[in-house]
Amino acid sequence: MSVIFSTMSRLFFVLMLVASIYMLFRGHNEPGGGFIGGLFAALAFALLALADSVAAARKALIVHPVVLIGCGLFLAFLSGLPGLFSDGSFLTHWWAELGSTHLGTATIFDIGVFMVVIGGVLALVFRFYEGVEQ
Amino acid sequence: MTFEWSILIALAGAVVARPVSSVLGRHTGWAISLIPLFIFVSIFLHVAQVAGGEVLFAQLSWVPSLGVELAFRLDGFSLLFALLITGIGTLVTIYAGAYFAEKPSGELGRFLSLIMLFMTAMLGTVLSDNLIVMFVFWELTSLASFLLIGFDGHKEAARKSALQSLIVTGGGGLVLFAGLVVIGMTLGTFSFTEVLARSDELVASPWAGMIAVLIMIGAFTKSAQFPFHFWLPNAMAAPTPASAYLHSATMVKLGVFLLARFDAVFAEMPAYGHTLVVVGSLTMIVSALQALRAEGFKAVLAQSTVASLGILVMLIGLTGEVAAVATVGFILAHALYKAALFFCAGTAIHATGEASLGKLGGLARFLPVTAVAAVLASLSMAGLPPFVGFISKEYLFEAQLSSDWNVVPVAIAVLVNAVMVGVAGVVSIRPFYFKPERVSKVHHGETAGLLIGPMLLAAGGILIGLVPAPAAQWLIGPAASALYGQPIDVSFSLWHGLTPMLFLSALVVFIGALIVIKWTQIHTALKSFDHAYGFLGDRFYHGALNGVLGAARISTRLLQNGDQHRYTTIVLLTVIAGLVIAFFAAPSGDFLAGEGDIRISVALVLALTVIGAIATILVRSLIASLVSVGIVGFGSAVIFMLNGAPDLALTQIAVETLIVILMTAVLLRLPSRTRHSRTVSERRRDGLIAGGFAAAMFVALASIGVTPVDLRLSEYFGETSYLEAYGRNVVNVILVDYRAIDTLGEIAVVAIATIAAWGLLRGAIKPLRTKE
Amino acid sequence: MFDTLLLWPVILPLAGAALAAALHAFPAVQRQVALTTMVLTFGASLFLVDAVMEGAILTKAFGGWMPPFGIVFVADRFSAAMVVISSLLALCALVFAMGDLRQRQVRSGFYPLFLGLMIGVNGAFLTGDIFNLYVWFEVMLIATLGLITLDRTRAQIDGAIKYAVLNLFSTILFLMAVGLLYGATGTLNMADLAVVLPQTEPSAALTLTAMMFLLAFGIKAGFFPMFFWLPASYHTASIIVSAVFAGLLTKVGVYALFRVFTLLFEVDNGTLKPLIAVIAAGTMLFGVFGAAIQWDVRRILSFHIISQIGYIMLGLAVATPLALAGAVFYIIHHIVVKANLFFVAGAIHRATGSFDLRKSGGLMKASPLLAVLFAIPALSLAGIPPLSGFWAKFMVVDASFQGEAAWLAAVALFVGLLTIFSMSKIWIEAFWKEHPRAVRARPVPAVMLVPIAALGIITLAIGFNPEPLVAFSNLAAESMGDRTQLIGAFYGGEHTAGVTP
Amino acid sequence: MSLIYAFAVAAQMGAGVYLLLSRHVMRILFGVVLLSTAANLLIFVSGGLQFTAPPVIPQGQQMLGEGAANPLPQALILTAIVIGFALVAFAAALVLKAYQSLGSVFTDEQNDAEELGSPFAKKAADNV
Repeated sequence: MSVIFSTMSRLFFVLMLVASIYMLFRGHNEPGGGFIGGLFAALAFALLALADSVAAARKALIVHPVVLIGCGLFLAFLSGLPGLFSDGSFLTHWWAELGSTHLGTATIFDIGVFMVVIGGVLALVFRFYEGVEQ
Repeated sequence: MTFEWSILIALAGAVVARPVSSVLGRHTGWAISLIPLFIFVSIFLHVAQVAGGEVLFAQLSWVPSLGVELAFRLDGFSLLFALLITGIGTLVTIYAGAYFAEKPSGELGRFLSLIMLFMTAMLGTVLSDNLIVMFVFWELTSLASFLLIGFDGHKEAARKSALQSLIVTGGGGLVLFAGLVVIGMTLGTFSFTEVLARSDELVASPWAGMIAVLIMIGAFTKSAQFPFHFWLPNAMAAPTPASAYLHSATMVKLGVFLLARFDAVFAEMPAYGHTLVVVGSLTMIVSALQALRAEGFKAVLAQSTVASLGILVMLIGLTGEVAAVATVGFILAHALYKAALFFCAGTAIHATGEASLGKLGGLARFLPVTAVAAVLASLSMAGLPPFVGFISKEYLFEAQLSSDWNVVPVAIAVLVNAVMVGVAGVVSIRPFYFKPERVSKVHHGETAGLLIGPMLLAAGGILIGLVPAPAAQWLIGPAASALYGQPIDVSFSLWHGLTPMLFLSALVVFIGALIVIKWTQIHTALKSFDHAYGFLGDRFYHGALNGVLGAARISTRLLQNGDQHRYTTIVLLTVIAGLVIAFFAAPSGDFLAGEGDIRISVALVLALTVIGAIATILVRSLIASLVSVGIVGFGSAVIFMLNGAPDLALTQIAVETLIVILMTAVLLRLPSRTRHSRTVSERRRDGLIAGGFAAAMFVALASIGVTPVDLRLSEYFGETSYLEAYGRNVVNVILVDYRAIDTLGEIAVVAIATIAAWGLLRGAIKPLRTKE
Repeated sequence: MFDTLLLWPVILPLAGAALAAALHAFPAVQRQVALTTMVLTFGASLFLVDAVMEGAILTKAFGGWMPPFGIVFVADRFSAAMVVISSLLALCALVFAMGDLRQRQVRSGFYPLFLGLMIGVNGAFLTGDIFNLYVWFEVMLIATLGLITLDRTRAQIDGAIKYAVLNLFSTILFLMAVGLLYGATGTLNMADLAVVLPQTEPSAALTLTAMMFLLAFGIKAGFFPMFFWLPASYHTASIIVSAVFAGLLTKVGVYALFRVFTLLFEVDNGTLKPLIAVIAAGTMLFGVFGAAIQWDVRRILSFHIISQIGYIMLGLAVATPLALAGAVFYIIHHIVVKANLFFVAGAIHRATGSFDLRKSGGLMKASPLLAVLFAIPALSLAGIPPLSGFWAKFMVVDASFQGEAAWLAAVALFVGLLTIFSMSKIWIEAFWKEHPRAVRARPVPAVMLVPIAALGIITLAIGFNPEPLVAFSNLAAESMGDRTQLIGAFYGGEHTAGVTP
Repeated sequence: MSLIYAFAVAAQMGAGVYLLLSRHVMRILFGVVLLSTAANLLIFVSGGLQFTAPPVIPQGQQMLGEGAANPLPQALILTAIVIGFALVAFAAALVLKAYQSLGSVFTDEQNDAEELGSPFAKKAADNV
């Protein structure tokens, strides 16, 4: 049973990751966004941790969660910098029009949020479930 | 060079003393003494000017925003004090150099540095014209005194006495400070000269009584007046040069200085003078009794110092120009002989290592010059002709007899002065000439440094007594005039004719001689009343201190008792009390919102959340509690969904899930069985508190619905969200654009919280096996 | 770039914290990052003070959205002074940390947490938006909790729980107040609120909201009787952390109170004023009572924070311009002095091996330099003239008398006496008394003495030449009391962002 | 309707406060969770609930139409939810750690902070 569960969880893991990225990018126009997307992704890893082991989930994440948090926060900070040059104001977003969609630094900001949430939630889940073995 | 620089020079002395001592070693005392000597001379150069009726001023800007200027004033009275401070200061530094000869030079350096710091403070206090500046220096004298009393900090007695003097004089200083601030508030100025000029205005103000009381209390603590008299004898824990300087000749006279200064201001307020006479007399009686039963050499001197301060305070309380002359004359005479006697006592104690008078005797063999100086100084103290002490005592009685007081103060003065005569005899004749068998050898003899001070001071006493005219004309006259406010022609002379004063003096000497002879008997007799003396000593101080500390202990024990439940309870009670106060202070009117349509679905979900919330309280199992918390969370997610907030609903669900996941991990590790952590009555009380808080929040929220929300912010967001920020989801646009910095802060919180948790749980979690 | 000045004190620590977290595996680099960040932050804050010195009020809208729609940062003299003093203190703490920080503390995340604290502190000083203020409060709170438990000792864990419970409640109360305020006015920008609130119909909700702000900030600031979390936790943290806490945290609560109750609500409305006066007196008195009986240096100092908060609140209770100026002066003085005393306590611990006065002693002979370095802030705290504490006390006492609150002045002076008592107690026990076990004092690294000396010099400078700071405080209080000036500044340099339709 | 909301929010807060007063750290934590949920709901209610359409600009339109819910409180609550979650998560970690190092889940049995340097202790506690 645990094999099936484990396999299923890996499938869910991939699906949820895809869904999380979808949530992240549609957030500007539909309900969603970096935070919810990040939570979805984190839940994906958490599922892996609960179903398999914390070690496996950490391996799947590749980077250290705290490093991910730091990078995400830094990315969010960076996304605010362009505004200083155009407008003298932090977090004034730059936009580029690609067809009908607008891509801008706001998206980068949201990605930063996304990363912080993944890293943060995973740091918590890993720590809380470390040593809890089935 | 103008006079105000002397303060800075003294301060420079304080700074260099320590380094100099490491170069010059034992000779540091001589070297440093040049600084006060220089100041003495430079101030002395102003004597003629000041005696001519001139008042010198100097002013520098300091804190104009607060009305505090570095203003200084040199008149006859401050000149006399400045000369005493620097003159005796010179002798003290020399004496200290010899006194510390066997100690490490660093210790001497530290001591001299403190002495110079003290001199700075004293000069500043007497020269300041700005009341706040005066207070600055005033507190510095307390601090220097603290440091000097505790100079031998490894001795417990020294530490205790130092603390006591700091508390009493520092506390008095704060009272004085209040008085000064009120003066500034009443007159709009801190300049003493201006206060003096507008004294009628001050006395007429409603604050006048309070100001007088505050200033008197401040001065009484400093000058060791009853009931603050106890700290001064205890201050004798200081090294003797410090005792001679601070606790007899100069610092303790600051209170007198201040009272005398303000005597002119409060001339129109008779109660001021009357209080001084009463307090001064009380102090005299108490300290005279204490002097008779004191044992230590320095202790006897200290008690007599307190008595002298009482005499001075009483003199200030008397009106008339004779009283002014008597005050000034006694300040001068007392400074000369008391400092000399302390020097002699220091030499005797230093030489023998023995501080109790009863164990000293026949020291004249080993310390002949000191013995002579002691006798000379004590003759002046006893008020015998031809010493300056005699003249000042004559003036004292004249001032008393010419005042409108009845016979009681005179009788007190006679008795106290008789005790002073007795003390004078006891401290000079007994240790140096009586019972030669008691001391057979001494550790140290006399050195030049130990002799210069007492000899010069004792000689000064007899010199002024024999040739009083110059001192009267140049020092006492100007000083008394400055006090009195009008020029006084002082006829300071030894022989006034066969006056009542002379008769009183003779009476004093007669009784005093009896006391000298019967000293031991009186001493023993008084000793048997020890328990009664507790009330005259520092029992009052200890009672007050222990009372305050006891109150502090009780209050802290009650408040900060370590029980989180108590903390939360008190905070919540405070919050509820605050909200109740606010509620009753609020304008009356509609505060309950009118009803809208009731949406059944929403109402049902709300009811579910309420049930969930109540369930968290009622269920005992933590898991069940967690589930109930989850119900509330998911319930509010549904509420969000039903009111057009899908983002919120999604987030709330995700967060609630995560919270449940995390808390489950915690619950897995906690003991599953749990007890009631509160007693029944506690739970009942907590229920009331919770109900009170809920009621307050209900009122707040219900009254908010009265006015519809102003939607101009949201309208703007709705209008610009797509056109300027290119987003259709207005909530998300607010999060990443309009209020992106909020979100940045929010992810910072997430980042920091998780980093903190990561560190907190690092490597310490014990493995835990759950059932399959 | 000059008009972006007031962003840097917040976003520099933010970038620094992010980098320090990303460099999780490289402690040495983290230290460089932190030091660089704080040097830059301090530099930026100096420029900021310079820019507002002449009375200009700087504002900066994030994202270019004009107020009241976007979030605006604002710096007047008061906030700029707070930023510069807190950045300086943080820099001092980092220098002190070079001699006192242990490797495992770095591994627990000291640098990101510390920089995170500075984000929150500076953000709270600079923001002009009430909800944004809440966010910075939370940043501060969580960083604080992380820093308390840095060593994970039993006492720290226990202290952190006590800290967390009351402070979480306080922020929730704050959040509720913000929600109610939004409901009543429909706006969050403080200048906009200052415009809207006087025109809003007074209601029970608004009065309750004002009270909730007072209570929520009161818990943060350590008011009587809500200060329990402070003495329960401050003494458990490592000394670098305690020093920064002592200097900054309660002051942020006080700062927020001053802002809210000068800009949004009136103190002078009959109910609040006597209430704040009673709270101020109780805070002074019971704080110093707690201190008077303690034996642990850190506990003595912690309780003194509370009593000093009482002095500062006295300024708000009297609420005259002079009183507010006194409070501003007091806050600045207190940050410098109290943090310094904690640093000295760290040095005493290093030298004698104990924070407990019953177990230390003999420092007078062993380290005269330390005696001098202790004496400066201690005497200043005790209000001994002419050090900075004297002028602070002078201003608030003077203001109390003039504001017809003589009884408050009396309490203040009595508390001053007990302050003298407990400072002399430290002096007597740690310096004069001989060490009970005759242990030789250990040397204190010079790098720990540098910040102590630096802060001591500032104390002396303020003490001997108080006029600049007094004048500055007067002006700061003046512009704090003048709503129109601030409102004008918010709407003066507005400009819309992005593309116009 | 708003009275019902007010009642529900107040009831949640009352329960939260009651739990906050407990001596069991986990129950205190539950209290904090309840209080912050209630606080979010409070913002939601005081931000006005007249309209119930999600504040999303439909395709083809350039502005938010009539009947959309007030977006600002939603954004505020979102921020507050996330912040509240972070704090609660840390607090949970603290509870876990506290149980492991102090050996108790009851605050009246956790006295290490107050005992450190306590003036009431007979013997000064060592600094650990």
